[in-house]
Amino acid sequence: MATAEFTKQDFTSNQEPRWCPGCGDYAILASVQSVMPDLGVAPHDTVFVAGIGCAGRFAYYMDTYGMHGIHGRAPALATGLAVSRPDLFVWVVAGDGDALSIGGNHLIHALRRNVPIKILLFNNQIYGLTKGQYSPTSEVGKITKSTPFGALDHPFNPLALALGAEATFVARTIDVDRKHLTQTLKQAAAHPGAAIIEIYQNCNVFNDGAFDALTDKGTKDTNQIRLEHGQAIRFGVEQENGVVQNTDGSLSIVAVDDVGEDHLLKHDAHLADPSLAFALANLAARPTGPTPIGVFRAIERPVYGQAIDDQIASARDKLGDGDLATLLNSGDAWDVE
Amino acid sequence: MATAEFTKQDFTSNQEPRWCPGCGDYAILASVQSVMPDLGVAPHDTVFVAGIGCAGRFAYYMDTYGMHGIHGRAPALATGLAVSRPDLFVWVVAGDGDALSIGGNHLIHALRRNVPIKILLFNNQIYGLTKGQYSPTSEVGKITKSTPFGALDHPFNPLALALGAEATFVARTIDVDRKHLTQTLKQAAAHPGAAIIEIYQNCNVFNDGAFDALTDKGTKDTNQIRLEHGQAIRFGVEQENGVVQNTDGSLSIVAVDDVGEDHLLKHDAHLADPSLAFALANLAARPTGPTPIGVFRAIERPVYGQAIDDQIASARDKLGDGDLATLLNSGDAWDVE
Amino acid sequence: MRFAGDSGDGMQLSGNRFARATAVLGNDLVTMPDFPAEIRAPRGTLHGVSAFQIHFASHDILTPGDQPNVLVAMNPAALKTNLPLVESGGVVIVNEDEFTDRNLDKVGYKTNPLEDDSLAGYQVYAVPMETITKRAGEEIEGVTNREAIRAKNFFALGLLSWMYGRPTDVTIDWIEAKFKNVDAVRQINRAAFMAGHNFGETTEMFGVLYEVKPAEMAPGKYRNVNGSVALAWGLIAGSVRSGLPLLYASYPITPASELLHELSRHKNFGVRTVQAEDEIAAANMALGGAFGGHLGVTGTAGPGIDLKSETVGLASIYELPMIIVDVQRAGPSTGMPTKTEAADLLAVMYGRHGESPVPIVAPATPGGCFDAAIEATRIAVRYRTPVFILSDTYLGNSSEPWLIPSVDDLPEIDPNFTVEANHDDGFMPYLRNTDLARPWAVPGTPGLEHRIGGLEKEDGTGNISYDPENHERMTRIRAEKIERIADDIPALEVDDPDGADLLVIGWGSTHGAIAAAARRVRGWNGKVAIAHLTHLNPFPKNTEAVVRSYSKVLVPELNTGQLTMMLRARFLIDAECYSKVQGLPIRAAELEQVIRERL
Amino acid sequence: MRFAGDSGDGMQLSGNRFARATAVLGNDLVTMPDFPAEIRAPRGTLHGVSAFQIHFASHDILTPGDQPNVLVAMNPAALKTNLPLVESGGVVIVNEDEFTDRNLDKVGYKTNPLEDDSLAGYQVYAVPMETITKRAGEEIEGVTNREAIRAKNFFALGLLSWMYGRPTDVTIDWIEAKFKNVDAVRQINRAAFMAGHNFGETTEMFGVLYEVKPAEMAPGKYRNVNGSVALAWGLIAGSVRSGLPLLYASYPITPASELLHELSRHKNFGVRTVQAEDEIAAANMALGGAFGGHLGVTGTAGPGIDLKSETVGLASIYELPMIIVDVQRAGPSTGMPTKTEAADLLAVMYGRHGESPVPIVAPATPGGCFDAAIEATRIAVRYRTPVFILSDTYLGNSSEPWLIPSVDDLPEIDPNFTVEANHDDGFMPYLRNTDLARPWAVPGTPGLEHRIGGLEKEDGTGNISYDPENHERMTRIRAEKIERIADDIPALEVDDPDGADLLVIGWGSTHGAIAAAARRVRGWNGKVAIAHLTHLNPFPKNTEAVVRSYSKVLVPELNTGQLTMMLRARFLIDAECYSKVQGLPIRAAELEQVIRERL
Ligand SMILES: Cc1ncc(C[n+]2csc(CCOP(=O)(O)OP(=O)(O)O)c2C)c(N)n1
Ligand SMILES: Cc1ncc(C[n+]2csc(CCOP(=O)(O)OP(=O)(O)O)c2C)c(N)n1
Ligand code: SF4
Ligand code: SF4
Ligand SMILES: [Mg+2]
Ligand SMILES: [Mg+2]
Repeated sequence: MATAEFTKQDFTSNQEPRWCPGCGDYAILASVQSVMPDLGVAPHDTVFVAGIGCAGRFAYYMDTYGMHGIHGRAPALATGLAVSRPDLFVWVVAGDGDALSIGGNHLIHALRRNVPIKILLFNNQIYGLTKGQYSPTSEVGKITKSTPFGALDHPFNPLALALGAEATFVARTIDVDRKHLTQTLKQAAAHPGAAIIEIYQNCNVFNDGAFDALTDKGTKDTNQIRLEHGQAIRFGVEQENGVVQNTDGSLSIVAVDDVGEDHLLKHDAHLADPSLAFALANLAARPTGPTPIGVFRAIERPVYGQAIDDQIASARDKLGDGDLATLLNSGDAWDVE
Repeated sequence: MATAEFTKQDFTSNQEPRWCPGCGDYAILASVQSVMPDLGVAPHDTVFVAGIGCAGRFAYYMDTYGMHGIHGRAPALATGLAVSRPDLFVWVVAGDGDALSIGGNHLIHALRRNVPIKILLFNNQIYGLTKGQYSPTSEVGKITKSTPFGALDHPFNPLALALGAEATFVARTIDVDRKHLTQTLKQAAAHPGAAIIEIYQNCNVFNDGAFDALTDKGTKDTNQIRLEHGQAIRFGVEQENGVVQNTDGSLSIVAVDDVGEDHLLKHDAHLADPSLAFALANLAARPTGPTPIGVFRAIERPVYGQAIDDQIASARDKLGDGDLATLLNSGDAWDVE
Repeated sequence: MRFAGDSGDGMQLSGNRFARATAVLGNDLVTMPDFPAEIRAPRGTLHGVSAFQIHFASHDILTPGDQPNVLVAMNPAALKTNLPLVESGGVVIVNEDEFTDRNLDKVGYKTNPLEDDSLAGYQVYAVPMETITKRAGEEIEGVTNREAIRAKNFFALGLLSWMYGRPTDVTIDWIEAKFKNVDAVRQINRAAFMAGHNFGETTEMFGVLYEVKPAEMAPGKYRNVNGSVALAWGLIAGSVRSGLPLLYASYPITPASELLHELSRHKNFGVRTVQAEDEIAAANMALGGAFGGHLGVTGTAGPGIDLKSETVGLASIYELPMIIVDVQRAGPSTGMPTKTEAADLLAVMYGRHGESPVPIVAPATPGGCFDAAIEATRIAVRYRTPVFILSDTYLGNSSEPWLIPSVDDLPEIDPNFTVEANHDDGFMPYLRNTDLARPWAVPGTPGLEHRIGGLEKEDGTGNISYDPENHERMTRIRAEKIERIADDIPALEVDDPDGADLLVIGWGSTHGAIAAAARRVRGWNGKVAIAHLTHLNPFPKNTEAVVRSYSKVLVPELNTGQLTMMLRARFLIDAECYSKVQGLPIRAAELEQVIRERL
Repeated sequence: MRFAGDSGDGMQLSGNRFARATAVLGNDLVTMPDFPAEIRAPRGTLHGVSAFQIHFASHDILTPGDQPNVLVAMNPAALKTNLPLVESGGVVIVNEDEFTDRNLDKVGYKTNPLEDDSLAGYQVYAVPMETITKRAGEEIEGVTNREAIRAKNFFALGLLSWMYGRPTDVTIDWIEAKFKNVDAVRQINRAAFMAGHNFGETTEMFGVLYEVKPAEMAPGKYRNVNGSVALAWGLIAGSVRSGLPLLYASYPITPASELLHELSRHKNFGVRTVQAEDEIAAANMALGGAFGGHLGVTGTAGPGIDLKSETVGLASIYELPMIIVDVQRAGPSTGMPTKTEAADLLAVMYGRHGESPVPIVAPATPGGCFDAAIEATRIAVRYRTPVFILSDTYLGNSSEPWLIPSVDDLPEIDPNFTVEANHDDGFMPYLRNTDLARPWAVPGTPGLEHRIGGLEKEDGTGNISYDPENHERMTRIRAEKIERIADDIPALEVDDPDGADLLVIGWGSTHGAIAAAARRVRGWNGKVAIAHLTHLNPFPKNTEAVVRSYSKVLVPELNTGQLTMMLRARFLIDAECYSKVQGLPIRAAELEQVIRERL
């Protein structure tokens, strides 16, 4: 079917969203529903696989095929689907607890295998559905229901983890920045293997304002470092700041005037070596100051589902289509009269 | 007890090791048993926690306290022990399947939390105990029992994964290099938080020779890149090669003569930013050519067990030692006659 | 139930609408509005409070205005004036946004009652109703902030409707009709109502709560506790009485998270709480702590039980003390996470590969959760075994007046650590005492270094053994050890004043309903015997004698007949299950009817 | 059992030592050495082969030289000359190192029999005995490579000793004594022997294998299969007959790994195999594939079953076809991974939180594994439900002559995909047919987009529902759907030629022993009825009638009484379990004795 045939409405199910008013999930839902018609895949060829959490409800609101799985296992559920049905367009939606706490292992394995799934990680740095315990992305010292004296666990940096897990496409965007979110989704959709997008998502009930530095009118221009492949990395209200590389592999933020434009680091998302992307992911430990958003890495590597199909095709080429009677009668057999 | 009191014998249990003759596990066992007396901790204050696999049998051969857990869960078992008994010296032994396949999640969470445990990852790039399926560190294309047509999964680089998971101490060594192994163990033992050591371990039955490039007389000097904190990174029979950093964050191997000594990268294991360590981990995707060994990263960060203890101490300071009767009688109560 | 707020807050409206939606369900109800004297008292003052009380039930409401067990307080003034009316242990839902210093001051609160301990006797839920409603308004064109905030009574109504499972359409229809000409108001009221409803559902914040009838009260000092707090305190008591520091490792899950929350507040008891990465890790952490000589406990619900099963099997072959709390919720799978059910009995009894029997303790009342925790500790420590505690959503969220026990009356639990070799050949970790329990020697003890694992172990030495007879012996010893606990638990008590033919035997949270139903039956001179199992594995010694002495045995269960199956298999009696699987507790009146049919 | 090798390989020695260690155990035995004619035939030639055969059993050995069912072949020559003696389906252990092109050539093998399909009728284990022995030698001072290699007969002896659970001390003592003056030889022989023993244990390479007596044979074409291959082929057959491509996702675990190995070889049937990161992932992958319209299967053993339970619960509320294979092994926990047991019945029956009944199929023979796989496919697809297959180590590793079925006789399985809306309001994913099965509409089908999940769903629409009555209804429908399968499975057959009082009823791999025991009993005119359940949930319709028509019911089980419990609970009969938990199958003679005591 041609793209033009579908509208946002075609991707909108008849179930009324049940998130808290003001929840960042609404904005993400609206963006995803709007962008889907542009991606050229029909709703019936699209599947959303979600984990458990507020974010997990997402699957019910898309008028596509969908599975709401069990907590943390969406990447595995999606892997099974994507490898058996490479013709489908498979998306995963998971919260930070779902994807990084209970589901951390499936996530990293899906990434290293390069399974053709697009993973939307709704990172609100909190457990929403279970009413506000800290998550693996919450900051040290956070006071929550389960940590009345402050959390002690050093958090993950989800993108650094993904890069350590050999991810081929790694990006970050923000719930309320529809344009950026949409662009990022499109790039992920076009990526042939596993793509992970960390979406900063505001949970206005249990962790309001976690991303204010990047979303508030007054601060967002100062803090959003927008990565563009092939461009020097600079940012600020007047693009007055930039990023340079140090001799120890780390990156620093500098005033462009201090170093000169030519010394700015040029972003290259297509490097085979993930080190630069990793350094960028580590430029901001928490989204409270200047923080890169955009596509950190996008490289090509054999896609898992495709590779399985290729093995099947080559086995069929070599051995012919499997015939059950031949199989059962293979090897030594004898007759009893 | 003073260190001098203990000998290798004190750390050797009465159970006869049951690995295949020639297995790299023997060499590791011998090294660990020998180094323990030097670490200054008595056998009865030491605990080895092991997963399931050939490697997992390790725990039975140490005459310390020990737990042979279930597959993949040793880091969690050890976390429970280490946080409740910070006075103990807790080690974890796990194979590549145990630690990175089924147990991947516990591993990365133990690392990010910086639990005071020393993790020995016996990486033989194969499933030994279950007789030779490929593991998450096996190379693409590997023919094994479960992949007669070749494995399709892109492998993990265990150290890159550990660095992505915020590990504070990351090292690599080799089963048969007793001196290097011993040194590395000592450094890990001295590290206050979570330490992970990847040990290349030869499984001579199901994956013989996987590390020949680094262990064979003829090639090992050409291929071992020994990292020493504070030293320029160079290697080769005559130290004729070195490592330099590129402007895109990746590292390259060069002839020292070509670039000049001064341009070599100096290794710094204490950098707060993990980017350099990550680039080093990515210098060699597989141990088939020049490959760094040694301590990649060793930084200080609050130790999880200690932090829990501090919270308890401060609660006791503020509220006094808990008194059960007071607790039960707290809040509104009334009398019934 | 009572709605209370400022007179401008629309409490009468909320109350009336709730009553209407309730009436639609066919419930009996009595309402009682309670207006302020002044027409327009200043906002936020005590005399400006307006309230509306509703009493409803399925059958025979006897009193027109009992103490309400749920209060919605839209501001500090409403809380202050209405709290005294609420029954002890009742639910208090407050609009957090109004609890500003200024407003607190206005009504004479020195400290914020949401933060000090003054509401400890209630179940308090603080919800930022205004903030949420304001947000809801932002998405509607032409709605001012003020209008949005004004709709917060609909938020409250939505929330309560969700809690009590009232239909939404009645209210929505009414809103649509009532405000059909004021587009913005219609939309914001509707949005606020749905926001409240969804908040309840999405955040899994509220369980459905029911009143537990207090039994006749023995003299003593009482307080209110709900099952979650009682269980948490019971674990602390187990720790104190055994001298074993408590390690509670858990992964959040409704409704078990409450245990984690409560325990994490008591660090001055040396309680260590770890929020693990998942339930498997949590179980392993608890077990690791147990190896270290701590009281290792993990708690969960529903899906988490499945995940812990492999580790419980390991604990059972390790033969180390450990406690696994299951606050059951409605299943299968994710099911209905905020609703109650008791359908995990067979899962904890049999849900592990191989033969690995584990004791099960199940409290019958909220206060009983305290005792169950201590009893589980006692069994776990004495017999070196993992022990399950089966609570449920209903017990966890319900509260009742609880006779505060004297600490000295609580059992003393001797961890009985081994500190020296127990055999001429050195330390034998699987040499047993007369309880068949093995020694517990913790790291740090010189000379007792030893290794334990999940492979079958040689009797006595604990070394790995593949010997066939040894495996059979060890399997039977492990089973026998658990069976013998029957000698060490109280006999099953039967309440049978009239020599009945019918025995109603239950377990868990059906206790209240069974006791009340029996009271009712006996009220009309029906004869019924009742008994309640708090030990599900092993059963008390006299269970067989008890159940075999009645010609009819009825087992009310919040599942499809799990205890029934166990009783039938064990004792070959034709026990019948009265099964209810609705996410709701069994009601006394309903059970009375069931009993009547069987007399 | 037969050791065969070059005359220089020390086969007589190995054989004698094995016999000695066997005699110590009190087994009856007959040995039969088989020397080469020439004193020193050239190495590796056919006429240089020396062999030693041992026949042993616990009771009454009747034939002095039956066909051996285990052959150890130290080189190609030994294989070639001795293979014809081995019974079909027997075990062949070869010293892989000697299978060089040169040696193969020497005895006229054109292709390597380890690599072509010529040994398909046997269970072949290729072990690099020389390499390993050489390594063992490297660690001993003063042992040359040659001496080390010569010790390989001790390696073989060690391996066989492990397989048959022979004591090691007898042989070790003998070595110590015999070579007490030749230090190096003593050490290398000892090391080689232990290396062989440890190899068996550590690598989990070998199960203990037992001969299954072939029943009387119907005419037709036969081949040997073991249970693992039969099960794998049955899954392929299920895929072929349903037209659903097979997705097999699994995590390696002894003894279930064999299924993964076998299935991964058949990619030309469109079989997709995924080695998942763990058992949870494997189950989810299979389920994800099922949603996509594939035949989603996952297989595991022991601990893996615990880990999959949450996902099976999800599959049961999804109501999607899925198969979970459990090749049971000796538990609990890690247990004895290479030994057999059948103690997971209750775990698969009840091992999930909440109420989520799942059908269970259990093959009785190695060949029956093929049928069980097809039957599981049929039930899963027809009723849209996960189905368990319970095999065990003994079935998986044992082989028997198998009547090759005609493909056309295999059932056709109609996936019956829904391709258009089934209701005026559009597609209703939970609108059921007369089987109570719901429609299966796969992604890619226009207009049938829908979402499924683990939250309770509204009858018909599948939308999330917290409605109490709906939950009760859905719970009962799901149960009823599974119960009704009883109408669609064969009745339980009873073999009772003489009108017995005692019924021996079994399940799974006890079939052979039960049938053989009955033959023996009837041999001395004892009366015994036998029946065997291959459907454990639901039971065949007539099960109640059958079991109730006998005054005594005996249930032999490789657990402590799991089916016994189910029968007692369900039918209130005083069924007695004959329980064996030794990691070994029940033997006919042993069961004969048990039956005798009960007549
Ligand atoms: C096995 C299991 N464990 C725990 C839970 C309870 N649970 C549901 S969602 C959730 C975490 C929610 O946090 P997150 O994934 O960050 O999603 P959010 O609600 O913030 O969108 C938890 C712990 C569950 N449903 N299943
Ligand atoms: C839950 C569970 N799944 C699977 C297994 C089977 N198993 C035992 S060890 C192992 C992997 C062994 O590989 P590795 O961890 O690399 O250790 P190695 O034997 O190579 O030292 C597996 C899959 C198990 N024991 N438990
Ligand atoms: S709790 Fe937070 S994440 Fe969940 S719906 Fe509400 S605002 Fe959104
Ligand atoms: S199988 Fe490999 S890893 Fe295991 S003991 Fe043998 S050589 Fe070592
Ligand atoms: Mg979250
Ligand atoms: Mg390995």
